[in-house]
Amino acid sequence: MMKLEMSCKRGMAAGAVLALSALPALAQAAAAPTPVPNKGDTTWMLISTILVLLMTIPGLALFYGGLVRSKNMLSVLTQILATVCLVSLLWVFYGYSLTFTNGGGLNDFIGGFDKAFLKGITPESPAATFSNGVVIPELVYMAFQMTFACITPALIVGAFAERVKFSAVLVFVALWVTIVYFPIAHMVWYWAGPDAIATAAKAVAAAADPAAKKTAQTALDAVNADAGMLFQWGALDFAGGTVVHINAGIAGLVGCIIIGKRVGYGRDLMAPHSLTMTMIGAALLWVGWFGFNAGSNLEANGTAALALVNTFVATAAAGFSWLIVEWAIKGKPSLLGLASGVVAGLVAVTPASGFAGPMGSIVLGLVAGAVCFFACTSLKNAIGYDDSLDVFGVHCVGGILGAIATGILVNPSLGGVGLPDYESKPGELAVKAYELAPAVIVQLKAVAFTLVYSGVVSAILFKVVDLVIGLRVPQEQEREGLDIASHGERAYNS
Amino acid sequence: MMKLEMSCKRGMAAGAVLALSALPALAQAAAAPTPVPNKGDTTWMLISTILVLLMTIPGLALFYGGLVRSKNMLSVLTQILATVCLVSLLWVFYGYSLTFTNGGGLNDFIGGFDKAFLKGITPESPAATFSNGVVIPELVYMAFQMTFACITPALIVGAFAERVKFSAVLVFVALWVTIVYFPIAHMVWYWAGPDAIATAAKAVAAAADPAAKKTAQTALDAVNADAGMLFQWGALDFAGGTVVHINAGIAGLVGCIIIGKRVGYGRDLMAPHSLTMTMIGAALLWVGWFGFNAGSNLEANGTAALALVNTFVATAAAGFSWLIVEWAIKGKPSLLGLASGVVAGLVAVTPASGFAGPMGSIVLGLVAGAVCFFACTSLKNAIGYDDSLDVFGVHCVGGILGAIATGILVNPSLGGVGLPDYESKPGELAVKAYELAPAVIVQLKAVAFTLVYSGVVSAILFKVVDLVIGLRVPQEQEREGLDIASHGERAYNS
Amino acid sequence: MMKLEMSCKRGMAAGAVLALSALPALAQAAAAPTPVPNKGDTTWMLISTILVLLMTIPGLALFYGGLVRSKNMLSVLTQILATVCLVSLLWVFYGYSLTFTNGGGLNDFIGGFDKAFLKGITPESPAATFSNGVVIPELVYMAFQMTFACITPALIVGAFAERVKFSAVLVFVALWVTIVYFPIAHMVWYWAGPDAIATAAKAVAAAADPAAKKTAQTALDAVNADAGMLFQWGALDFAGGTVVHINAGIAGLVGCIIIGKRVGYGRDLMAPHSLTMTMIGAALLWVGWFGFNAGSNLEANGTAALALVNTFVATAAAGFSWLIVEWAIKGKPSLLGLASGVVAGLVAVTPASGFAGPMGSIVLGLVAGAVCFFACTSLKNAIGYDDSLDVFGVHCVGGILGAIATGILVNPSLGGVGLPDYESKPGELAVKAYELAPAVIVQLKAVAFTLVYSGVVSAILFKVVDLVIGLRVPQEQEREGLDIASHGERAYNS
Amino acid sequence: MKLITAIIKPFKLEEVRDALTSLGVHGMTVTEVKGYGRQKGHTEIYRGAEYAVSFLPKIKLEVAIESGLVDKVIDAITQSARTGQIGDGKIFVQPVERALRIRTGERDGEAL
Amino acid sequence: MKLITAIIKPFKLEEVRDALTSLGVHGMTVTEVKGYGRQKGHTEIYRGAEYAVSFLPKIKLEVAIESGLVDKVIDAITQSARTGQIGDGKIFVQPVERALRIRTGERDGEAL
Amino acid sequence: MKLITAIIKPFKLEEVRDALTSLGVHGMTVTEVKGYGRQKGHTEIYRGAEYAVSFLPKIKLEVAIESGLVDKVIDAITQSARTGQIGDGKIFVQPVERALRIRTGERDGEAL
Ligand SMILES: Nc1ncnc2c1ncn2[C@@H]1O[C@H](COP(=O)(O)OP(=O)(O)O)[C@@H](O)[C@H]1O
Ligand SMILES: Nc1ncnc2c1ncn2[C@@H]1O[C@H](COP(=O)(O)OP(=O)(O)O)[C@@H](O)[C@H]1O
Ligand SMILES: Nc1ncnc2c1ncn2[C@@H]1O[C@H](COP(=O)(O)OP(=O)(O)O)[C@@H](O)[C@H]1O
Repeated sequence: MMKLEMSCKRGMAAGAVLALSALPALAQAAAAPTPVPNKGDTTWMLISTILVLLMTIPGLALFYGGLVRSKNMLSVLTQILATVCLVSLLWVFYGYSLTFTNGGGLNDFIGGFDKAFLKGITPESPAATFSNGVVIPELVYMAFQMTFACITPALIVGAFAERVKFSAVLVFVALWVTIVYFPIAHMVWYWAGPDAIATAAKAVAAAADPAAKKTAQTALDAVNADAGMLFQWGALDFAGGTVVHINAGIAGLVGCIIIGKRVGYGRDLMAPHSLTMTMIGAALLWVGWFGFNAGSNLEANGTAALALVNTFVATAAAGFSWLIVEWAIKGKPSLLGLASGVVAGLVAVTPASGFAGPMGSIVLGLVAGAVCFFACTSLKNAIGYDDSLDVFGVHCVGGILGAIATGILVNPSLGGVGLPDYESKPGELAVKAYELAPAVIVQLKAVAFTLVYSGVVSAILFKVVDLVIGLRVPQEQEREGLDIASHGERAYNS
Repeated sequence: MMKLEMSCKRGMAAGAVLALSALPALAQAAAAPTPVPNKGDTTWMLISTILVLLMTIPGLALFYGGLVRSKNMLSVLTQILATVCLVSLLWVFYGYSLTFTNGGGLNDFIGGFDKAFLKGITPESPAATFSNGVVIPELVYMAFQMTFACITPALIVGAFAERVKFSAVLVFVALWVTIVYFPIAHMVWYWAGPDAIATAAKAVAAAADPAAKKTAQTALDAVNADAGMLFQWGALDFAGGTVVHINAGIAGLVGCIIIGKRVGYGRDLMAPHSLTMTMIGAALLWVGWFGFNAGSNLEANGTAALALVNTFVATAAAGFSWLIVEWAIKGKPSLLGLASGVVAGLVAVTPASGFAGPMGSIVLGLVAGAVCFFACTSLKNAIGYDDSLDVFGVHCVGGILGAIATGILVNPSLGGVGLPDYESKPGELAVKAYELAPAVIVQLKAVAFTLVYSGVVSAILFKVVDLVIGLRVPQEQEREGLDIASHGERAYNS
Repeated sequence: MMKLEMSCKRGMAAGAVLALSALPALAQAAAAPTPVPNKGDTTWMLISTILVLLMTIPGLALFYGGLVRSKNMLSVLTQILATVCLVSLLWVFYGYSLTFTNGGGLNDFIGGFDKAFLKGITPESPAATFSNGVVIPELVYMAFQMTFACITPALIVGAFAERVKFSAVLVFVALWVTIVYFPIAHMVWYWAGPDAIATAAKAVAAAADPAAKKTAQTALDAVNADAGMLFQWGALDFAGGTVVHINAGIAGLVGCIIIGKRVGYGRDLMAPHSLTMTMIGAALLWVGWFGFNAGSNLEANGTAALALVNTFVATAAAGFSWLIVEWAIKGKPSLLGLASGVVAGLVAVTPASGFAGPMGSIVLGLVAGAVCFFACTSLKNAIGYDDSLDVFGVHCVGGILGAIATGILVNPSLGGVGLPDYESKPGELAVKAYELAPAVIVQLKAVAFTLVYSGVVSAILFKVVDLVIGLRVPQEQEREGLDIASHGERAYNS
Repeated sequence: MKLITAIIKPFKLEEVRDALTSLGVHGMTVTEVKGYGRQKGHTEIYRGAEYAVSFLPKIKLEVAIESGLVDKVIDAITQSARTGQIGDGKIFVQPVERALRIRTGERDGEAL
Repeated sequence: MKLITAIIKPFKLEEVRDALTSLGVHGMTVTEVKGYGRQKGHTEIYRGAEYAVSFLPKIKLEVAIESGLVDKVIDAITQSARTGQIGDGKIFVQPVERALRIRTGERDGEAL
Repeated sequence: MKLITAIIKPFKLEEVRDALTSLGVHGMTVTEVKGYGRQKGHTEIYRGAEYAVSFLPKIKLEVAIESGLVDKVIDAITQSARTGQIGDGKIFVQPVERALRIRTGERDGEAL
């Protein structure tokens, strides 16, 4: 009765550029008045972009940096800051285009070069959101997505911190975003947008005779097919559980196994050199993650508020859960545990943040805190890999958990917002009927695909880089510390 | 003549959910078109929520953490981060409901359980602001208020830092928010909202015959009575001087007296382990406090800008004032003094931020810097309590000063915006006539009530926690430092 | 064809208050409906203001503080925080008025005292933007500009860090903003706003007879003359390359030469005490700089998004460029180099951020990284001044480069947005024809004027302060460190 | 002359200094060290790793004195630094052949 | 009694401690120091400035022992601390005249 | 052999090292210490509390040398470390019975 605002629902991910030009056949049909960006939305997306950068630098850099020994502090900071610089350039050169344009025959897997070097994008270009008739400036959409491309490879470097060669990191990151990140992001997040679907669906409804109906239906099918493969499967990933966290987490695991354990691992005390920095980092990750998750709504409405609330409470629940479990098992509740739980909660709620309800998110957080605790302690010790900063245990494990939970918690009867249906009632943002099994199965498929694709391709890339320039510094340099050996400076002087 | 925008005026505090459902008799009268949130407002409230979290973590955590000895750094960080996690969960479970719903017979003091576990709140639910016809998504209002509930108990822990037991903090915080914070916030901030009042007032004006007039008047009275006790008194508190700062400050004083002085207090050098961290914390408090104060306007308009300006200049004045007074009296201007003055200014301007003019705020800041300087030095030394991080001297003293000053500075002839009058000209946001004595007296009453209620109940809670689990760690653990003794880690390693 | 939004074009700088009252002859002509601020714009400007504060404290404070020896850490933090407090007060007292009102006979150089103590500014007062018919609350415009006035003198103190007397800094800053910053900001940024020009230009077009035409033309000339001198020249400075960076950079150079080298310069190891802090500072500078640059658009539209994108990619390019050049020349890529490049890129793109296209910005960034690298190493060592934190090498050199490049990159054929033309088609935000030589020459003139004016006046001010209170602490205090000697505290204790 | 080296618990430093001052010993040099001995350290927990921290923070105090003062100084330190609990530390006495005050060039007894 | 002072490379500490423990030496004191010697340091680069860092991080280990143990202790340290590369460090032996355990007042041999 | 221990003002370290190097002494070990003596410290102010800081930062320099060099080394240190102001520090000379270079096993004179 008191319905003040249409909430935005969506199938997958984080938006689509108005892609009409790619489908000229439909252009004349789009006779609807061209939408103008709402300045509230534009502001929200500008800020969300800024928040995701904040989350990476200094957020992630400090979270990671605090955990290494002081002799390697600068190496971690440099790797992350340099990754941001490098990837943002690659993104505007060809990454955005490969991710968010139609790739022709390869469109299931990857886009094309139509927008390479941001060709044709002006301050007036619009990008679609998940609501019909709502657009934002394409430049801010491009920038928002750029920050995702920057943070994902930066997450990986934590897995082999304290021993990797700096030049190897740069080369690996450039290759990895090109061959792994851009394709996966395209497969999961590229689509034609709600207005294109609505226009085509309305044409179907309006078609008078069977022949016209058929033509219109073909056009609608073409619009629906103008999307990445995982999007077409119907997998749900609100803000990047698959694209960002599982993707980076599995690459990290593969990397740390290939590069080998740190000298002295298991024998020397490798205590975090500054848990203060780690705490600052965790807090800024939390703060910035609101841009990541609620910004992924692309619009400043009630659903953005929901995503913000979910990102708050799931995180709180996971932090608390890790703290309590550790207290029970190890005897003491540590700040590192609490902070790790916070990050685990943020990761787990990422794919669910715009789909689940707050109570569902809390349950997800509670589970994530406990599961990631065991992944980073028992599991890691049992298997025996040296994932320096637990990229796998937190991001991959938390990401998988969140991806699967999203399929469950989207259920309206569990407080979720339901699956969007852009076609049945074009332009009205209706909700589909929910069924548990198919919803969960498609999530599992998406997880499995990402694990295999990213795992295998990353392994190949690591091997190639190792052969060509070497992944690891000499042992003596590792002992001296990467700061002096690789960068010629020390983090702290008197 | 050039009146571009209605500025928002308001009686007290930080907003009200559209509470019509609680007053079914009025529901049919509300035939006005249901307002839709403006996306600019929604964005502003999303950001303000994020800013208040930033202010708490890492802001407050670093401000406090830098002031303790390094052996207790992590204990402070953990207490604050865990408080945020714990209270945000309690808030969505029952805190929001107890604070912002009608509590039936107990409504003067506390709300009910209608919205426990956020029952019935969807992305479409609206919440009232202080302007007629302006709403925001209830979820973001709920989240914004959640951050206030999180930071308030976190302020308290500074009073007994370096000696308190971690489990005792958790239990005390859970009890305190439930029995002290939620009731006080309800008493000060719960009301029916401007539209409910306007509708009822218009009905009174429209009533044709005396009988109808009487019925309508009764209905208006009911709307006015649908508010917390201090709100009904008419006390002014724009962003939480009473609810947050006096409330936390007095609880801190009581706590540090009950728990006793630190081992070695007055003999050992207890110099701040990192004033760098304290400075970062103070700066982030300032940055985040704009969300706290200007966000409390609930709307992105000229009054929000006014609150931002006041929060800027009062703070600058207070920082400068403390610096100069300390320079004159102690011979040297310290960074700790400057930073403390900044925080004192932020505290003092909080209740006044949307009511005073910039020049009034500057005067308030100048006074606050000097007064809090004496409270934290002469007064503390004279009385002899060990309030580790001066929670009382800054938050309680600054809060009282600000609360009283608000009653004075709201006066339009001193540059203030005047007292709002929602009834006389319904929907037009008129300003009442101002009289000094009643305005100040109601502020004093609100201050006194809060001091007594929070002081007494907090004392009881501390005693109970002390009896049941003990407030303080053993002396040997205190000497070793809480980081190792309670959390099994050290903040800094090499 | 798909033009969803008018992008904002503008001649120079950062906006103008609706200055009609200063030109009463025109007041009646302004019969157009008074515009109302869009809440999305208001939110964006609130945030931008907050971001610029974040960039200063803790951003700049940490970037600088990390670079000094630990014994001088607090002195740097105190100087910057105190500068913010002091200048924000001077700004509301008379700075805003001197900068953004008509100065009568002196208007080419400086404004007047009409708005001293913010006289007449209410939450309803509007300020012009660069788009016709778009206004924002004057209070937020005033606050946004205040943060620029605060950061500019704070930049200077880096040049003579580790040896300057604290009282001298305070006195110098107060004098410098009054005699250098306010005039330069007035000369570059004060104008009548687009609506005043459009109204006057329309009157010219509408004038029926030659006499009326002449009167109307005189009125239009008066509106155009109601601007600062450099604005009238037509120099381009989107967000403060001239006003902020060149201005501060040259003052810093003059200051460090007058004050002399640090004791032990060139002999003792003066390694940065915490590159971690420097990195946090650089990251927060980047994050906050989006408010600085994209906020200078005064509106949340596609041009703001463009400025954000330029600020992202130019910075990334410059960071990368410094890193690579240093790697090639010194043999190791340092974090300090990368972070310095980031700051150099931010500086260089500042004047160009709303005028250039992304690819032009990247080229600018690549050049800036390399040029500033040489300025801070070879040039500094060759000339032999002791600019402790390279204020000249980064801010002045980067600022000059950016100012000149802006004249080139604004060219639409290089991807720029073109020069705005408010008169030819009033209210339609048309673009002028571009010619290289005049565009670059006016930039050079503006640079030269600023270098000379700021350089000479700053030199005089330094000499005066030196004579009256002394610029430098005694050598023994310098050896002991300013923290203990001047502020009576140490940054770090155990 | 003798050099007395005492390893003590950090929080005992002020007391020991006071005790020495009251004996007329006005100079000493203090170093933050880590000690390994019978006193057991705590365990630290970091994600998967648990470390038994065996080196504990101690203060090393060095005082050069005239030989005649040795017993008094040892007594003063012992009494002021003792808590009676394991880890209280040790005192060592070593010979010093010469001493010199850099500022004045004074030697031996006068240098202390 | 003797005081054995060894200057070693930091990452060798655990090995040396283990070697000493297996000799029955259960107490020692460790200090973070900087050493200057033949080992060349690295160069650090900060903007315009390049510094040859000549003081390198080392660990100083002090162990008071009964005179009879000197040779064994020297051997144990030498073997466990040696990498064969320049900068491995030194061992010095000095006389100790008296020793005392603060907690108990035990003296000399019993104090160690 | 002797061990020369000098307590000096921190900013004098480079000068002292240069003076020693020019005597042919190429090895030394340096520790950051805090000294207590006649030199008065500053006062620190933290909110309500004022502390007279009595321990001041000093550098402790340890050099093992052949006995014959003692006078020269003492002179070199005295001259390079002196400012003439209170707090310049002390020099102590102690006997060293044996010395050993860990890398090579060289002994005594050859080990220095
Ligand atoms: N043989 C030794 N040589 C040098 N230092 C020692 C020796 N034994 C003990 N210490 C120092 O004395 C400290 C206290 O010794 P410990 O055995 O723990 O307790 P207690 O002094 O009560 O016997 C140690 O932490 C170590 O610094
Ligand atoms: N004469 C000395 N006195 C005191 N310490 C010394 C002396 N010579 C060397 N050292 C210490 O021994 C360390 C190692 O010496 P160095 O000459 O670099 O290599 P090596 O031990 O292989 O000869 C130095 O860093 C220093 O701490
Ligand atoms: N008796 C002592 N034993 C050990 N160190 C001492 C002794 N007396 C002084 N020192 C050290 O020498 C330093 C300088 O001594 P001080 O009395 O301040 O000045 P001065 O050397 O000019 O007499 C002290 O800070 C302390 O480190």
